[in-house]
Amino acid sequence: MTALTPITCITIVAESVLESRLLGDLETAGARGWTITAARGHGPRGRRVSEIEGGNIRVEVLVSEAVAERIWQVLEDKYFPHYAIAAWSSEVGVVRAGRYTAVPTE
Amino acid sequence: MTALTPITCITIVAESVLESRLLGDLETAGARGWTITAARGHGPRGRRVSEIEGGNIRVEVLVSEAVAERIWQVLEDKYFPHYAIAAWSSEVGVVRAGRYTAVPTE
Amino acid sequence: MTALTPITCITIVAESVLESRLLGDLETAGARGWTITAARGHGPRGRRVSEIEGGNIRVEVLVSEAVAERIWQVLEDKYFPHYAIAAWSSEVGVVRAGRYTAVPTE
Amino acid sequence: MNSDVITGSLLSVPVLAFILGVTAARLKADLRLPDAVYQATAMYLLLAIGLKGGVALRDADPAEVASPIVLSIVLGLLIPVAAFFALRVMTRLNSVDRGAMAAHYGSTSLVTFTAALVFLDTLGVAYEGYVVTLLAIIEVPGILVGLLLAGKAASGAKTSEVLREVVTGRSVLLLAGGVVIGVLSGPIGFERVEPFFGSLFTGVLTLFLLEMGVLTGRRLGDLRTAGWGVVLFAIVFPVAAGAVGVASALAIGMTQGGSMVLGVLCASASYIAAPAAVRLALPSANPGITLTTSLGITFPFNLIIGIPLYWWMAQELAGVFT
Amino acid sequence: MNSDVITGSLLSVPVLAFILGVTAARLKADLRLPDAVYQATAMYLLLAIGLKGGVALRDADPAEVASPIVLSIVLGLLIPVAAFFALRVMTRLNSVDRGAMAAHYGSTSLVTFTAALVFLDTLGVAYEGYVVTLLAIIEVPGILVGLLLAGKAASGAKTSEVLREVVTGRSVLLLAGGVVIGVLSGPIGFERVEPFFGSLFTGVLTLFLLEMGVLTGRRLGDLRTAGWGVVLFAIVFPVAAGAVGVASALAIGMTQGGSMVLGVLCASASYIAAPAAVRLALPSANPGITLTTSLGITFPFNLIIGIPLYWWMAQELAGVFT
Amino acid sequence: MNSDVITGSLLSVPVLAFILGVTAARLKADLRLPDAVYQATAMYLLLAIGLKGGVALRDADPAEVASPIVLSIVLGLLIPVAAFFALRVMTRLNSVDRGAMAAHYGSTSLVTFTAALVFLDTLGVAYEGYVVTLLAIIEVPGILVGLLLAGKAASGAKTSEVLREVVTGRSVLLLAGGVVIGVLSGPIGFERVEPFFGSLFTGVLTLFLLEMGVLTGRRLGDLRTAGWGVVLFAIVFPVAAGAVGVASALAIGMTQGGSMVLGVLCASASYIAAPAAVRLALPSANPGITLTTSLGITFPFNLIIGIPLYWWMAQELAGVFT
Ligand SMILES: Nc1ncnc2c1ncn2[C@@H]1O[C@H](COP(=O)(O)O)[C@@H](O)[C@H]1O
Ligand SMILES: Nc1ncnc2c1ncn2[C@@H]1O[C@H](COP(=O)(O)O)[C@@H](O)[C@H]1O
Ligand SMILES: Nc1ncnc2c1ncn2[C@@H]1O[C@H](COP(=O)(O)O)[C@@H](O)[C@H]1O
Ligand code: NA
Ligand code: NA
Ligand code: NA
Repeated sequence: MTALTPITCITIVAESVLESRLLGDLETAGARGWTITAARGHGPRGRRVSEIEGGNIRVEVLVSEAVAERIWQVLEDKYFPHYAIAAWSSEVGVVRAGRYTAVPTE
Repeated sequence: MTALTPITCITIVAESVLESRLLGDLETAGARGWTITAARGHGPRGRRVSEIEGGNIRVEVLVSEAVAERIWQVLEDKYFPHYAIAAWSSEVGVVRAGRYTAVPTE
Repeated sequence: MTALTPITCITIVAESVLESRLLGDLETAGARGWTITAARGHGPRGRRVSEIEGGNIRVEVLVSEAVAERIWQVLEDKYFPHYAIAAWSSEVGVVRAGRYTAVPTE
Repeated sequence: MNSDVITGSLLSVPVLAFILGVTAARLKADLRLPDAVYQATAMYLLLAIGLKGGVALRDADPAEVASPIVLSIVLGLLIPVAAFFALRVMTRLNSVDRGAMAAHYGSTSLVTFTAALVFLDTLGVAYEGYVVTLLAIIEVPGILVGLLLAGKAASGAKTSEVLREVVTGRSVLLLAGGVVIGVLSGPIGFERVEPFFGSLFTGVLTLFLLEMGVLTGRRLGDLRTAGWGVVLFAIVFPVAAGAVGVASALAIGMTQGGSMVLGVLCASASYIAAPAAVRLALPSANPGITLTTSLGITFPFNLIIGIPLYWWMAQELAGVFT
Repeated sequence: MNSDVITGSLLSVPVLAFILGVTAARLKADLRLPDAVYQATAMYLLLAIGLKGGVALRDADPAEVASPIVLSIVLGLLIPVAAFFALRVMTRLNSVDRGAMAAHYGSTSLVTFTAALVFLDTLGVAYEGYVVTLLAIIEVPGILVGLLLAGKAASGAKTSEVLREVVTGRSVLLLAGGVVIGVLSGPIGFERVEPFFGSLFTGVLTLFLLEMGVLTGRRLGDLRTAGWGVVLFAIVFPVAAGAVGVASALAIGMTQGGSMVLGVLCASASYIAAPAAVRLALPSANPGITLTTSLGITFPFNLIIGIPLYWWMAQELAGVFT
Repeated sequence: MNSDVITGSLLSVPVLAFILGVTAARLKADLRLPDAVYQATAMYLLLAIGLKGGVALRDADPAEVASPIVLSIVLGLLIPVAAFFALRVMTRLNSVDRGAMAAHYGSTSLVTFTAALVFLDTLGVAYEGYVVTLLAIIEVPGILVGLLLAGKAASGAKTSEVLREVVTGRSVLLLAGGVVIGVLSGPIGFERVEPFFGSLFTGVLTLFLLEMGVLTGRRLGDLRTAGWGVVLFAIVFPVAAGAVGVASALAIGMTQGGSMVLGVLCASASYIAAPAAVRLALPSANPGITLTTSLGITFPFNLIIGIPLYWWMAQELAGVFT
């Protein structure tokens, strides 16, 4: 039976103009990898400039609890007040957890 | 420590011809936003008309429990019997839960 | 109140050259369906050949616990040692669980 | 029938690309265009056909256009009814599936139409410029009649909703929009975009047919499951509808070229607009059957055999009506 | 103003495609190009304009080019300042929103510029080949001045970071790269790619304007919320800036055609580079207002009325400066 | 070597676009085509080359074609073996990495081949139409030999599976399909699609090379890690293989143009078919090394220096063989 280690997966949906800034901030917060898909969407805040620039990006980032905490912090400080963003967190299981967690999770 | 509020995320994979109907029904059920990505897939039901029309859409919708219940209801009534659809629900955590829940989650 | 059956959702992000092999292995492991989206990403292992061939694929596959176990096994045996791959598992709820579980889940 | 004509059609680059696509699909190789490019190619073809049709329509005498338009509406209403009842005789399909089929065969196929124009252009045969208008007209009623014939479509979308989707759908808007633009800008305006919308046309069609070939090839495997009656219908009905189209067009005085084109409009089955509309309105219809026949049988049949056949009909029948 | 000129512009295929796009958007129909194709089309237009400009620039006398370049920089710095203060008088927008607007109106619109060249080509009017260089130059300073005028942009990206993004952004690199390639390869090198980058140009622009029409059409619904002052600004300011551009270009001895083009550069508002930069640097600015005015009002105004208007200005004012 | 020839090649629009792409990548700017458009562009190039080759092949004497085909198979089998052993001497790579490299250098590069044809067309030099057939032939064996040389590829895909993927892969099918279509439809059939598959060719190649430039530019940063032996190999080996190709082609009586093309086929390294096949079959090979050398060194070397060099060789050596 494969033993899965619990780890946090944060999903962030953001205007695509933010891509390079957001990825930079994720890296600074300690994320060691991410997966991006192109998305579009609708939210309570309504229309945005991204309609012209190519929609939203949907970023999934698997991180330790400590890094997750830092990511939420930076989202609250720099993104939520200004930008069209949705973000949610879920607990998932992985093998080789060390690949995703730069600083050990204890 | 950021406090995350638990909320329901329903993921629906459907033939892309259904897009406008499905989004209309999600809105009626009380969803205030959604995120769409283009997808393709394979399932037990097999080939569908969407092969010509552009594959599947994958819709993620964050909603309160009450709205989730209504969405499942409409899926069972109007979609599952007829269309190639897969849907699943998971518990995720968000900040600013009010953005996603039109009627408070009491 | 719709009764949801718990089921496992494994998400696999892999180089797109692996697509046909990976889907074949998922099928052999007992998966009856999957959903694919195009993705790109960054990880600790770094640059890969897929940059030329069209990025990553992100595969979601809903399966019974037994099949999930077999999928993890094949990932550990044939993929993790050699290829740029990330994979995680989460518990989700579905109706009509029988559609996703070829062999009953008991 | 002149054998040069058949060879010329069969060995044209677009038709050969179609056959390449079918072959690739049978080898399980992936020659599909990326979806975004496929969509853009379809938009290009619609707009280009509309534009050229509009430029030609500009010079047409309104009186001359009236009777072909009326004829197209009549045929667009009658052909699905004929298909619905022919299927009752030839197959054991239930009424929902027969309605779905009627919607497909009552509507028409842009690409078959396009290939017919390329065929006539290659032969240097003249035809009325306003045939594009007929394409736009004949596309819609067949779908509606088919849906109505299928009767109560439990839990599908409402017919009015579907009508709206079809009429404001891409195909109709781009075709009709192209026609209006062509009429307004005229030959001098068109000249500036001719290198794009004119010269490239056959080449873009080649790419499109490569893709259609792959889709057709994938459907071929489903033929076994369709049943012989359905397969027979997919060949016999187009020939009959094509003959009716050719003959009635000649009868109202259209040219041989134009009559052949109307024949093609009647003979060809929709595999883009109709499937989407039917899927929404008649979810219980089996797309396996309708797509396999329209895309897997009727489309290649018309492309390879039908087009020269309807042209032969037009030439032979022309004597009868003059 | 010669009415033929207006009709010729209004009834050109690209402008009519724009109107088709607006109409489709109002009917809630989806005529957008797939995103990948839209991006590729924009890259094509930028590279093609750059190439043609470079080939023309190759033969230009460096001395002759100097004063138009200086003039463009001066106008690129002054126009956003003028816009910022005009908005203070005409509207009740706060200074962040006014800075955002200044960045949009200080920069320029590739597609309006392109449509102006197509307009002149159709009339057979000559203009300086190096106007493309002016396009690349005028695109950047307006955005920076706008951001600076907005003042402290709390928690947005740093201005230097934004500057880097604009200067190494697609538009500037493709335009400038195209110009360099055109200069190096010259007319003989260009000849081999002319069927692609030359002949197809107006056709590709037609597709692009169809898409812009849809985007514009979607914005039209937001006009009500914008306020009358803003709407008025979006028409009056471009005309004034266009007149200044035309007059000053004539004053330094540019041709009538070239002066009209500089007028268009001044009059048009950015809806690609500026929105992205502003979004990053001034997150609290309301994109509803800036995009609605630049894309929903100024763009169609320039495309349909402005272009013939600035050409008329160039002809009328030419007498004054000679 | 005539300096005009070098300048003409270096300053051609496609090569300059490649350099623009490299520059953009070094500036960390994003000039990549959207993926869907890139894929479609590659499909277009393959089909267009196949078509033109097929039309030319139609008139070729079968006897005349036989010996070049045999020569290509022989070279396709020998070159990877030579590469494998040259790498043992020049580098410290393990046998799996050497097998991977052998597969890349044994196969060939469509775009380099294409650029060579454009180079010859610009000079007005004739070459055998069937060289495209040689391209399709030489693409496959090199990959297989490379995989076999690497020996036991623990836990990778089976060689037979990989062979199937390569043979029914896009490149081979589109090239071969294009050739067959070209042969069947002939010059008259091709004429109707010439504006698309012929005139646009160099322009589309320009866009494609812009993209390749970006990919190459990103690889340049990895050069440091590759080691000097590998870098040297990536330049010396192509020149040697190119010389062998040119000389042997002249020896069997091919034209100077055709011999230069065969030299290019031998000299160029695959960066599309081979990487995918190697990734599947030899997962433990380091794609950093193989892609960096084939795409980052050999490709630009051939594009800018190699092509005129092999042409010079063909002219110089022609005297020896006549
Ligand atoms: N309830 C929701 N469920 C899923 N995605 C959402 C939801 N609300 C917003 N989004 C996503 O977040 C983006 C920004 O939302 P907004 O800031 O409200 O415009 C939208 O375009 C959606 O993609
Ligand atoms: N077990 C599964 N896991 C993930 N996605 C699935 C699964 N089964 C079906 N799907 C998705 O649902 C779509 C419709 O399934 P079906 O109705 O069986 O054709 C497929 O195209 C897949 O994208
Ligand atoms: N921490 C992570 N979170 C999300 N996705 C990841 C993460 N690490 C790697 N990935 C994905 O897995 C792919 C392969 O990773 P790698 O093998 O490290 O190159 C990357 O391209 C990403 O799409
Ligand atoms: Na029909
Ligand atoms: Na301006
Ligand atoms: Na080689």
